[in-house]
Amino acid sequence: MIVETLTSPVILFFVLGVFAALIKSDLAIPEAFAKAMSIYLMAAIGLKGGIEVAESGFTPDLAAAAVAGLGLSFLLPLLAFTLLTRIGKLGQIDAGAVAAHYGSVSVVTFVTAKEILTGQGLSPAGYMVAVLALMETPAIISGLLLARRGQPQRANAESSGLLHEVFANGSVVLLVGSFAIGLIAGKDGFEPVKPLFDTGFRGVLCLFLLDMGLIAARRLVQSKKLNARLVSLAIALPLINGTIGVAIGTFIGLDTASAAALGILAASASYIAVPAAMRMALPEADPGIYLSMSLGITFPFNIILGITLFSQLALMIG
Amino acid sequence: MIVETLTSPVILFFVLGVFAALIKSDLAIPEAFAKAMSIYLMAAIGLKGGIEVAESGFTPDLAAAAVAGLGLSFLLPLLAFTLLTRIGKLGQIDAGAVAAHYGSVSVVTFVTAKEILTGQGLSPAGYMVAVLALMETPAIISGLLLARRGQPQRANAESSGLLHEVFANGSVVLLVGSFAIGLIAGKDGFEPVKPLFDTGFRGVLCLFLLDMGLIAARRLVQSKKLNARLVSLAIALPLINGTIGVAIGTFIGLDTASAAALGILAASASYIAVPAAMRMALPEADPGIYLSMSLGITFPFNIILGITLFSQLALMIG
Amino acid sequence: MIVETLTSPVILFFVLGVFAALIKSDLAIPEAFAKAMSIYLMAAIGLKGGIEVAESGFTPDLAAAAVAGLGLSFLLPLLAFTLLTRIGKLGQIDAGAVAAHYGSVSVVTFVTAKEILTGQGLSPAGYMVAVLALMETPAIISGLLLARRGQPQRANAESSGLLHEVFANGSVVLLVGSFAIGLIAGKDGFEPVKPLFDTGFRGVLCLFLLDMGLIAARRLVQSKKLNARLVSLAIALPLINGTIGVAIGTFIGLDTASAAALGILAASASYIAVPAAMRMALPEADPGIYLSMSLGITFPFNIILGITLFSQLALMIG
Amino acid sequence: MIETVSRKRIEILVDTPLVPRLIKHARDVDISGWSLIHVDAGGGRDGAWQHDDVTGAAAKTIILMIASEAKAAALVDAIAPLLDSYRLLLTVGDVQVVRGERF
Amino acid sequence: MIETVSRKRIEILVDTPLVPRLIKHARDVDISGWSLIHVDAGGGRDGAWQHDDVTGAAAKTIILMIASEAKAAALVDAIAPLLDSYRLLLTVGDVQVVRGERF
Amino acid sequence: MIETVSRKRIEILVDTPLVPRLIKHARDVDISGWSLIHVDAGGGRDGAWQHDDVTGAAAKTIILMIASEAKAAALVDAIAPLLDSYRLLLTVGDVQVVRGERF
Ligand SMILES: Nc1ncnc2c1ncn2[C@@H]1O[C@H](COP(=O)(O)O)[C@@H](O)[C@H]1O
Ligand SMILES: Nc1ncnc2c1ncn2[C@@H]1O[C@H](COP(=O)(O)O)[C@@H](O)[C@H]1O
Ligand SMILES: Nc1ncnc2c1ncn2[C@@H]1O[C@H](COP(=O)(O)O)[C@@H](O)[C@H]1O
Ligand code: NA
Ligand code: NA
Ligand code: NA
Repeated sequence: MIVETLTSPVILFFVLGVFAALIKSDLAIPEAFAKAMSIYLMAAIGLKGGIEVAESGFTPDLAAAAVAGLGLSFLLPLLAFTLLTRIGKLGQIDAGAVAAHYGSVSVVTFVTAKEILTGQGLSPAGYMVAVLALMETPAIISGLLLARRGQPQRANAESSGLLHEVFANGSVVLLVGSFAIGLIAGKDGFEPVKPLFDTGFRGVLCLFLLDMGLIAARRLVQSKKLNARLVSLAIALPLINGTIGVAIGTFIGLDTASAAALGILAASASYIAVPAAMRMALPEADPGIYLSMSLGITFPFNIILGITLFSQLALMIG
Repeated sequence: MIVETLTSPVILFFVLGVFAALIKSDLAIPEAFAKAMSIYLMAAIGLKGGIEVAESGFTPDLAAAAVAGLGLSFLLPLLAFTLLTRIGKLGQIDAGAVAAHYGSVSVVTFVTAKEILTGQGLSPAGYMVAVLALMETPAIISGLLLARRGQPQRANAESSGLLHEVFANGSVVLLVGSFAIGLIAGKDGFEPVKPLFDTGFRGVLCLFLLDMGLIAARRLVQSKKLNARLVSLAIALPLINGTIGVAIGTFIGLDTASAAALGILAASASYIAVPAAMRMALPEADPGIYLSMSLGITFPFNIILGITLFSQLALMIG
Repeated sequence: MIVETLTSPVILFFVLGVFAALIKSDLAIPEAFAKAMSIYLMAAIGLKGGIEVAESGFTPDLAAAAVAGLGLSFLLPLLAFTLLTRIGKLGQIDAGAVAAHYGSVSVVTFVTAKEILTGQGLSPAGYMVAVLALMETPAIISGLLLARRGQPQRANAESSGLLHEVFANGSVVLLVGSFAIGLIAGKDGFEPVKPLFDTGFRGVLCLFLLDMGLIAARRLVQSKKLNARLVSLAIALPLINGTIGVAIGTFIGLDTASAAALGILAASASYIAVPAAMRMALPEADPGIYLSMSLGITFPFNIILGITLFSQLALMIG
Repeated sequence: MIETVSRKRIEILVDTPLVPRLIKHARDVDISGWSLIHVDAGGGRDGAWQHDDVTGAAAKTIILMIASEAKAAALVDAIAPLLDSYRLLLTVGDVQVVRGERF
Repeated sequence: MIETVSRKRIEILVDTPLVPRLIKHARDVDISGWSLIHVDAGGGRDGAWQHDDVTGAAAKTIILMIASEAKAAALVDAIAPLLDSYRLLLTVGDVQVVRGERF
Repeated sequence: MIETVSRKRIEILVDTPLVPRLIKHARDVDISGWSLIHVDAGGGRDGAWQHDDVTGAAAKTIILMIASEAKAAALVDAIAPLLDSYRLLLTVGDVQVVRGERF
């Protein structure tokens, strides 16, 4: 199965991006295009999730998965924080910031996992897109509470700004909004826009992963903030979080594919929404640490190994 | 019918954009991508119009619609100017600038209308794309004459620069050029490029309207130049112009769908070609007024209500 | 056949771009989008080439074409350099820089030729994509040797930087990488990403050639460095190189379509990889000369006439 | 020559997500306007970086402000404590402007 | 140290559609060159704005010109009447340049 | 008002492919950092140009560096010989910075 995964064009383009960055090629995807692709991918998976839920209806599974996702996003940072301070030797502020990243999720990791799982006949339920959106931001709150614990209360203005960031975050709005559009429009309403959002999807994912490979590997190469402890944690955290996610997903009765998807969500670390929020709310935290860990190590690890591992785990314990 | 319209993904994405801007989400579509989508949409409708005319041939209808469109673009600013000075209390220069916007047209409003009408079995004739191109720039001349009436003649250099702007305007060249390519290539020549320009069309329109919703609502929120009079006129002008357009279209014998389309063209206000021309030719006019009216109010009004209204009107009097 | 070529939408969009630039229209394609299209086109032809070779296997033809391509890229600059100094009256440095451009290739010319040839039932072999990649950079080395001949040896650092530029050049990495992905994934692996990379291909090529028409004609109009001698050479060089290319391709036993493609590669001049390399390695050379010749004259010449000429020649002597 | 007056040209290089914070400080000291210029790439104590839109957190922006000497001084005092934790680069230069009463 | 001379660094912030007009003025006073820098967003008396490429009318650009004191003064005189109607922001600063005879 | 010190603000306008070369020179004279600003278009002795991403060779970039007077002078000396062949535009101005020991 790992061989199958590694020879799919989607993953091969990621590997090409990593390779190009490592040989210091000047290959570059224009930023605006990369951003556009990420918007396209989010709109597309939001729509598809909404349509699937419009077909299947709201089920108890959905509610269970939503609660599990919210809980994971709130609580996983606690574990991460402990490991990051004890083993990683990070200070309170940096550890809180990094922990927030690991509680949140990576949309691209989820999308790639959905593609690979579906290619193996393991299609996660449509509502997992909603779970993805739910898991994006709660970890920001946990991470900040951890980073600021024991410190004098901040001004209200700032924390209201943060709440706004949590709920009005661009990718949350786009995911939830497209999900709602899919729900309202349903399968028939989707038909006319299907050629763009469905047919082109995998090809766009290839080009986007090419760019993510470039960005992740460049970040790793340019990073001056990583040491052996942090590198180990950036691999250990997805392994631990992913195992917890698969276990909980299986325990609450999700189908195998959705349990695998919950595991992959738990294992993934944010590198878009959370870094921006941390830069604003915790400017003292060092972006060199959290971006290098989540984007430079955990993201490639999940794409190349994690997705396969957690789907195998879900098949075993499912 | 209004319910049908409001639940189509195309409109729902527009509403999502408006919503995101109103809750001050940081959702943003990269500019370059938005511009690219507008170029794609113009090339696609130009091509399709040209192919349809290549099929149907040049008919008397086409000539009648072209003359009507030109006339409307030249003359509608007169009415608008009167209302803007009398009721809107604008000065001569600002009123002339705004009037030019309402005589010209919005390509996106037309494209959206074409999609919605076609979805209801009311497909406007292919030549309406040519009418769209014809209506884009004459209003610039009328608006300037109104704004400068009674003032000493300007230097020749400037007015020749303006004529150039009117004829060599990027969107006019692209629309007319793609129309001509469609005419030359015909249905068979179009076949190989059809997947991109036809199949993807509606999906791209969704993403583009998402962006237009963001831009229009942000413009409205940030505007400091609107008052109750101007807001009312930004709704009254499309109602009046659209009714005139539908009436003339029906009177000159266009089919119902094309008469509706002419009404929608008349009702729509430019927010791309004309603002740029006004900024150059009438730098004293306040862009805060004309952009807020045309983009912040008239555009969303037409997308959400106007298109449905004028197509109903065409059905009634047709 | 020239009429067929000139009425295909792909070429008509190029002509539209040239026209818009000549009438000084403000039509503009956002740079990031143009760059994105060029990345898409390279990934798509790389993939397709790789898949075709995966089907057909490595043949002696492939090896012969590769050797011929490499040889042409290394040696054509010698001829060009002689003509550029003798007839073009350029100094050693400028002549070396221009010669490098004519030894290298233009990806867009190749892609357009492939489309046009395929449309006429003359489909070049898949491995020609690999030949394209091989021909991109050797000419840089020849050009530099010619420009620096007789001058004191440069620092090693610089020439190692250049070797890196030659092998890690973005478009080479992307072409070769996508080719390899196509080889590994094969026809079945390609299936899921086919809608994007295959179906959309021609439409994207239209929009890209629209932009290339704008860029090439603007470059020509703004150029202050061209004289009659240089203009003549910018037409003579593709004629000579293309004839040599077709002859060699036929001689080494390539099929007609592939021999035509080799001719078109030889005739085409680089305007992406080589100018950047020359700006770095030969900053004293005047970019006004090499860009105006390769992009302003040779590129449009090949698109509009050269492709047809060399395919006719291949048919005649094939 | 038309009359000009001296004003300060303030340039602040800052991580894009922090821009709104700094603009709030500028408003607090009554600076009348600002303009944002995108920075493509750079390098400093932490090595080189390039802007990528995907993870916007690494993006940097220059905030350009023209202000009177008094307002410029007030702004510098207000943001000096942030220089380290926000990793700002702040420069103040002299320029001549026409119709300086605006600033 | 190599010899440098004093020149003026002129910065004009202007709505993008008006750029060609101002460049014409610069040419009229014989300024040898200019460079355009894109402005992403800003705020002033009329509130905040962001650049969007779709309605380019709201876009703003900085025109940067290096010129001798005399040419700079001539340019300022030429465009001073436009400052209000065009809503320009114009600053002139001092810089040192090498091979100043170009400007 | 908080204490500020004088530093040099160096601006180099250069063809984008040559940026790495100039940054190497800056590092050689121990300048601590730099920032790159994209130039959209311009005009000079050779006529006008616009940036296009397709043939990146015509792209231009501004390298912005803050440095001490001594380092600025060393940099100017180092790159003066390149001014012509590289077609650089180099200006040096004065600015005040807080915590100037960084530069
Ligand atoms: N003091 C200032 N410093 C820098 N930019 C300014 C300043 N005032 C205005 N601007 C810019 O000029 C634009 C128009 O300003 P205004 O004419 O005040 O509406 C603003 O949106 C800013 O981009
Ligand atoms: N006086 C100037 N002020 C600002 N930019 C200039 C000036 N002269 C030249 N430039 C820029 O430098 C580029 C090359 O100039 P040149 O070497 O004169 O062809 C121009 O295209 C402009 O972008
Ligand atoms: N001396 C400098 N001149 C110009 N930009 C600088 C300078 N030092 C730092 N920067 C910019 O500020 C960013 C952060 O610098 P640092 O805080 O040293 O890591 C760098 O990546 C550069 O973009
Ligand atoms: Na996670
Ligand atoms: Na109208
Ligand atoms: Na060649």
